[in-house]
Amino acid sequence: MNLELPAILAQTALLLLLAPLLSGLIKNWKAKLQNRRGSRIWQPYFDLLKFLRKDMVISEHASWVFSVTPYVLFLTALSAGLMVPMVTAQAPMSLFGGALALVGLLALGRFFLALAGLDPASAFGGMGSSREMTISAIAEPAMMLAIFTVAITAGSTNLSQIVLASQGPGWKFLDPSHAMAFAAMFIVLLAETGRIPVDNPATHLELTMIHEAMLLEYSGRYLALIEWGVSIKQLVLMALLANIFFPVGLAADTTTAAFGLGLLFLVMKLIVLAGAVVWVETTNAKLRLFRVPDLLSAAFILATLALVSTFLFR
Amino acid sequence: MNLQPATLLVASLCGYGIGAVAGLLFMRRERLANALSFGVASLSALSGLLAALLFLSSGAGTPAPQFELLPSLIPSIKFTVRLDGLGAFFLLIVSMLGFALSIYSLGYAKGYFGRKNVGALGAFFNALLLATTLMFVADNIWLFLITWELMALTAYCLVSFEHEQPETRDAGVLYFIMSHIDAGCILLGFLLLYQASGDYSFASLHDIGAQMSPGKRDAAFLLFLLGFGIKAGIVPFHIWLPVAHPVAPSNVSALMSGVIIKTGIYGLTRVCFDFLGTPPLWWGVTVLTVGTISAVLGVLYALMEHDLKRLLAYHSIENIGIILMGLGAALIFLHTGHPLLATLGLIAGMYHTINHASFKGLLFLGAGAVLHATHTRNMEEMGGLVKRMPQTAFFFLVGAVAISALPPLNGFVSEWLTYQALLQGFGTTESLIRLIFPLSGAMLALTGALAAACFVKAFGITFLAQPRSEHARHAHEVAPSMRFGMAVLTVACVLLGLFPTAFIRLLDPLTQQLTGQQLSAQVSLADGLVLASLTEKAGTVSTLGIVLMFVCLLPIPFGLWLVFAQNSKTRRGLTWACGQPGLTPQMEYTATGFSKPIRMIFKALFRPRRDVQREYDFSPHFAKKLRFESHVEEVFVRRIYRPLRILILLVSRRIRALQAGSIHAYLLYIFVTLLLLLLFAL
Amino acid sequence: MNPPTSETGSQLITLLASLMLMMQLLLVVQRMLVTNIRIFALQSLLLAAIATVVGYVYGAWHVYAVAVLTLVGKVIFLPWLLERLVRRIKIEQEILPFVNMPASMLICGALTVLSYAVARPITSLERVGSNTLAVAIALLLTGFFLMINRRKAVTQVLALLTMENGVMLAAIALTTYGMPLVVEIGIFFDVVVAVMVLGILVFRIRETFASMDVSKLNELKW
Amino acid sequence: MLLTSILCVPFVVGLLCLFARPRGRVEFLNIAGFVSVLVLGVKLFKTVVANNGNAVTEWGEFLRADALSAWMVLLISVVSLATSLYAVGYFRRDLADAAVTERRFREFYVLTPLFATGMFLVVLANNLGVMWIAVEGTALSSVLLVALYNRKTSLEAAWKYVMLGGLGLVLALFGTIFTYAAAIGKTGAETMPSFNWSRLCGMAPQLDHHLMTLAFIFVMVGYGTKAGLAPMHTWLPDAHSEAPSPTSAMLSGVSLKIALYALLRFHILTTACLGSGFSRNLLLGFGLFSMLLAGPFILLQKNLKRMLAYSSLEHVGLICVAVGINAPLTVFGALLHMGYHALTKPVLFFAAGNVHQQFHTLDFRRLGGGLVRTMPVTALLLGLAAVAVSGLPPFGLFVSELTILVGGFTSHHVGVSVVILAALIAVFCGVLNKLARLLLGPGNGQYPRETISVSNVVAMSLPLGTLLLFTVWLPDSVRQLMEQAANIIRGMP
Repeated sequence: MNLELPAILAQTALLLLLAPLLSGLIKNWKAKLQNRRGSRIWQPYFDLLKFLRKDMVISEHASWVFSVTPYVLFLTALSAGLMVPMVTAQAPMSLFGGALALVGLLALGRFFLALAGLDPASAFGGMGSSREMTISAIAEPAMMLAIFTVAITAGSTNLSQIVLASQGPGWKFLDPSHAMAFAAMFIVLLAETGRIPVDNPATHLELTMIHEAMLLEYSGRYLALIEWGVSIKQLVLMALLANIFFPVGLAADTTTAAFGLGLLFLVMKLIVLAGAVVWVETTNAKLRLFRVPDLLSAAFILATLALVSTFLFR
Repeated sequence: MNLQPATLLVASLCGYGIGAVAGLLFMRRERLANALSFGVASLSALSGLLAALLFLSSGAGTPAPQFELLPSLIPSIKFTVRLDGLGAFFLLIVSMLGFALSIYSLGYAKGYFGRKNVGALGAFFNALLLATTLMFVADNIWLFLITWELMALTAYCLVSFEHEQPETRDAGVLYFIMSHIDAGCILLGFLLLYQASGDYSFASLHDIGAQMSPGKRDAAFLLFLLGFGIKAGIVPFHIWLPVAHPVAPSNVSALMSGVIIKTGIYGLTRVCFDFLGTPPLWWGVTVLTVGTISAVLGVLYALMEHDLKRLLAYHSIENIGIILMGLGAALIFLHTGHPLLATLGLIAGMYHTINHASFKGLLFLGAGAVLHATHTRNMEEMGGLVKRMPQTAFFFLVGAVAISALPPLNGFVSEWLTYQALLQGFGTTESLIRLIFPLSGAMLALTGALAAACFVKAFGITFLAQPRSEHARHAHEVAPSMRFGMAVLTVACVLLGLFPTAFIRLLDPLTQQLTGQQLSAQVSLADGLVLASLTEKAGTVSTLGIVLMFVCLLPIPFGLWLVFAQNSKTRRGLTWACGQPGLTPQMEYTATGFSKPIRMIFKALFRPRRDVQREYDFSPHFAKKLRFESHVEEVFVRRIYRPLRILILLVSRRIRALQAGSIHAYLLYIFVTLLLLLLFAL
Repeated sequence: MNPPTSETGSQLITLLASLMLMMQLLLVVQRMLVTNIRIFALQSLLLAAIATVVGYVYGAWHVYAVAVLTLVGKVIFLPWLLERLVRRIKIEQEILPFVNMPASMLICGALTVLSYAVARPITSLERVGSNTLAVAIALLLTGFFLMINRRKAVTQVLALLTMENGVMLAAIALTTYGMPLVVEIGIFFDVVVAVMVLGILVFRIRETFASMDVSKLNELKW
Repeated sequence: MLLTSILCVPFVVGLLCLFARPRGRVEFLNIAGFVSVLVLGVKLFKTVVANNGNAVTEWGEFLRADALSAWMVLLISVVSLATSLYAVGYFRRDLADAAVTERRFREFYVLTPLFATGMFLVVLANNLGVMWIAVEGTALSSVLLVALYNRKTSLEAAWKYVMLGGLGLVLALFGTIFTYAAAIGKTGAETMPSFNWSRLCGMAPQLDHHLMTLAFIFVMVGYGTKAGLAPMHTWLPDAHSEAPSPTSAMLSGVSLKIALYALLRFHILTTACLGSGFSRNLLLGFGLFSMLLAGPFILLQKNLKRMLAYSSLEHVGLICVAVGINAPLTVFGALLHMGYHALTKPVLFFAAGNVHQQFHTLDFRRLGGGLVRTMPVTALLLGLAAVAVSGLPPFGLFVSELTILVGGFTSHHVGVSVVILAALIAVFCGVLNKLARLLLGPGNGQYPRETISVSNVVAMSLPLGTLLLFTVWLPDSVRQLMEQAANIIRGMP
């Protein structure tokens, strides 16, 4: 039983604090690349604080589902984050669930968010829910296959076990199957975090918005909670991608030095990934909704190839 | 008092019998008939539930109670009943659901007062439960087949209960025809087994496959797969299911989807794991493939529905597919000689079976409550019910979360086990066939995600937003007994979700009987808090742990409120409607609209037919009226069943022309027959 | 115990039997109803003659009874009955049969050949005449054909009766002594009653349908 | 005197009915007569069983009853009794509706006992010639019953019935004579050979093989016509649908089986003589063909009683196939099936009679649906009987059909069994499709609610009750009787 309270607290704090920073970083870099000055990378913290202090307006048609959703979204993202190895190889809550539970928890959050989109009887919300559920549905098999590829190599679905296995003998750094799986996962990451070319996080145009459409009726502290939850989810997914495909620098023991090193590595990996995301977002245009499946099926094919090559090269 | 499982079982069976008779006797006094038949049914179900729990919890070593229900009156027909692990597990399912449904029905049947024969409803309901229960504990081919047919017969009567609607009559006919075909296949399968054993008792059939020639064994397997598969609603033999389940009274729909289609799973498990011996590889591969296809197609077609009960019926196909994936994997592992993994697959399948019974039962009851309140099954006419029937909405939501395989409820646990079985299967064989495991796993993921999408639609369109019709606007919460029935199943969903290790201990007698393994010790970590897949290393999950995490993390948002949001106020306001006054229900997203992206993505499969009619007033740019229709017809109906039906009718018509009324032709037939025979004898 | 005249008797019987077959062929080509009935009477008379010959040659007394019954029933009573019927319903001629005359003759020829082929292995069992059995089978088959080919109810009845003649011929040819008397009488009465019943039906059909064409009876189908 | 009295009672009843005056007395005479015949039949069955399967003979072996005959006697008497019970209510209503005249009414009550007498004689006569005469007698007595209503269609049906039946009987007579001839000279002395079945059976191996082969072909086609085996069955749906319902019940319930019985006697003889499966295979082939042919006709059927007639075709076919397979279980199952079917089919025809009297049509389309609403009692009984006739539990036909299938499988007639099952399923689908739409539905409000007489309900529920009783409880003695009968059919006395 590795339920060590300090580790849990530390990772919770890390998730809570790092997530807005990551969002800010991406926004800032994106602006820079687009020749804008952009907001400060700390801006998301201020946004959250402001949202928290604001009064709330809740639609008269909304029900308790609308009010429950922010909590669900926030808690699922946070719990999922506790299952992912971030600084240490042994994630604090990895016993409570691995990759499958993580996917399940994120799906639970999405489920409620989609319901909340429908709840206030607005046409936009329903549109967002419909699109969000569709895209996640077709992204899910690709994600699962990519995870399976890694899980099969490691013989476990437990994320810590996967990371630990990667530090053992017989682990090939970035073997072909992992490379393809990584590519698939990256596409899924773009879809899951609502990034261009799948979704545009900065738009409020009804024809294009997906994720934002569901949040349209939220305000005040609920919106804060949701924004925070969403950014935690983004952090979790990126950490997942970073750590299971590039399992270097994770703290294996409990010394402060190892922790520091681990944190450093994590931040570096996240910066690289964020850079990649920003690069993709800047160089691509948003796809039409019905072109998205093509992209995601490409991810699926990549993941399948990854799997087949696992079979071939072992 | 020392209660024995056998005694309780007999009490339960007698109870159903009494309930059926009571329903018939007091047909004229419907209140009495209702109270008596469903009341007795709930008590009987409770007794059956106790019997199953007592037996299952007594451990794997307990000998299965066996006794003659009735003296044998016709030679070779024995009414031997045996409560073994597998039977007891399914007895648990039928009794659990029976209990919840009977209580629910007490309120639901009131809707029929003065309109329909409630006594007959109660009688058939009891008879169906009796036949099903008896079928699960039958220990002899004859008793099995008799109860199997009786089950189909009583289920037919219940499906046709609201026979005033033509669609109900058609659905009943289709259902009964398909059940008769499946009974025929099963009968043939059993005859093949009997040929080898020469005895009707199930005990003599144990591992009989070893004594059969491979050809006969394969034939028997295919016949059973077909027969039980039709009953279970596997693709492409599922066409009756989305037709028959919705038209039945909702309590019956719940029973049909929850238990009756599971009889197919029961039969397949019984036959494949108990009778047919070590399977060849292709059996498992077939079952796994069939399961995968059923799961994906089931959920895809479910998404296209806006009839709430039809939607749920299609989900039954999906879930049967998921169950079969577990069983198919188990069969493959039996072939490759991995009994532990086989047991894991079996547990996954069985777990999903009871899970599906609980959440699908719950969802159908919820749909029944909605139907009761709004008098429509069309989701496009619902909406806003969460405010009018809050408890029903809550129960339905729990069911929706469970069926979408979301943690921490039970659907997640069984799908997790299925994933684990599939993933570990990859290492069991070196052949290319092992790719099937991760690929079906991916399809399972697709299924799960589509199911989530579908239930966002089902719950969102039905319960949330504004009412879309007068019916929905005047809906009201249903009777307490109905809510209690739903609550029972909700509790079951939650318990099965949170305490998987405890439940798997109940499966020990079953796995011991079928694969000779017991996994309860191996899958349980940290005093049962954590569920492991065989080893801790291979993967762990703890639904209870996740809930605990939620609880522990919940102070964070509340802490934030305390710190930052003390002075912020909440008020109600209008939903943003682009600045236009008056948000009308017509602006809401519809069920059809919700599923449109999926429909477009899988256009090749669905072949949606659109029919748009516009009426213009003066300008071609301003339509006065717009009528939009969209139909999706199943590919199997379009490509197989309809052509088949046309062909049969055509051939029949040709044959019929032989007998067109001319006595000369008739004489000629005899003449030709005689001549042929004479020539033959020459 | 065979009397010395058995050889002659046998020849006589063969002759009479072949005459019966000729009558049958005449029936096939003849379309006048009354003539048909008379041909049938003649055929029955030949049967009665055969029975008499057998009775005489083999000294089997009860075969005389058969002869008498045939004479009374089939030569006199039934033709009378049928003729009366035909006159009462005022129909004299058969309308076109399904198969025309030459083809009918061909078919009857083929059927006769078939009969001989069928009867070949068992000719040794014949007690009287030679190939009488083949004639009997031929009578049966051609009668059957006649029944199929004709549209009028009365002709169908006649055809049935000729088939019955064939059966009786077979009975005499195969068994020398005919069957036990009880059976003979029973069969005879059955036939008579059958024709009376048929007569009643024909009459009712004529009343209801204003026609005796049975090919118009095709309301009931499938 | 037992056999004689079984023959005499219905005969005398028939004659008395010619003269009995008030209608009530005629009805009473019929019922009383058949009740006493039933009692006698049970007595006969007990005697035969007590005799350990040995035949009871009277009049110097002229009348002979072995287990098979006793079983048939039971069937005839039960169905006749049910018919006479049902006929009371049926004809009273017909008379009230002026659908029949007083004369026709009497005709029915005279001819029915005679019809029954003929059938009793068929099964009790030892002499094959007499058996033929009796079969012809049943045909003649039933023709007038078929034509009772004197409608255009009933005349047509009667004509087809009598012509095809008569033709069949001529062929059967031919075969009978051949059988007789086959025995000549085989017993040594050149004397009159015995025409008794029991004697022929005793010397079967010495009979002339060629003649027996020919004989069986003629008998097969001849009695097969009368038994309604395809493709000689064409008269069957016509006659069954046009006859008054009580007569339809008799025709379908027992008359077909009586012809089959005659066929079986020859089958036993032929098998004993040839020692090969010749007759068996013929039975098998005709049976299978009948079963398969019934499906398409039922599927597209428009008329309730015709549908029931085709169902009879299927069941007769099944019995033939079961006998043709010739395994102990299948023959036992065939006999069981005969019994169960005889108890079921009349109920269906009675129900159809009720429907016809209510709506004056049997056309499914004109009837519409909703019988459960418009005629609840009839609908219930019709539904139950339909369940039974479809071979569903809890009724006995399920048991008998399954017994036959098990027998077929264990005697390596797997292919045949599969075809049987397929045919059964096809027919089931057709019947279900029609009856579900007839019985269920909102109903047609323009007709008055059904009035159903007590005798009617009794006549319909009594056979069903008996069926249910004998499904769950088959007394040992009955089983013994059937096993003995099965042994007779399989040529192992």
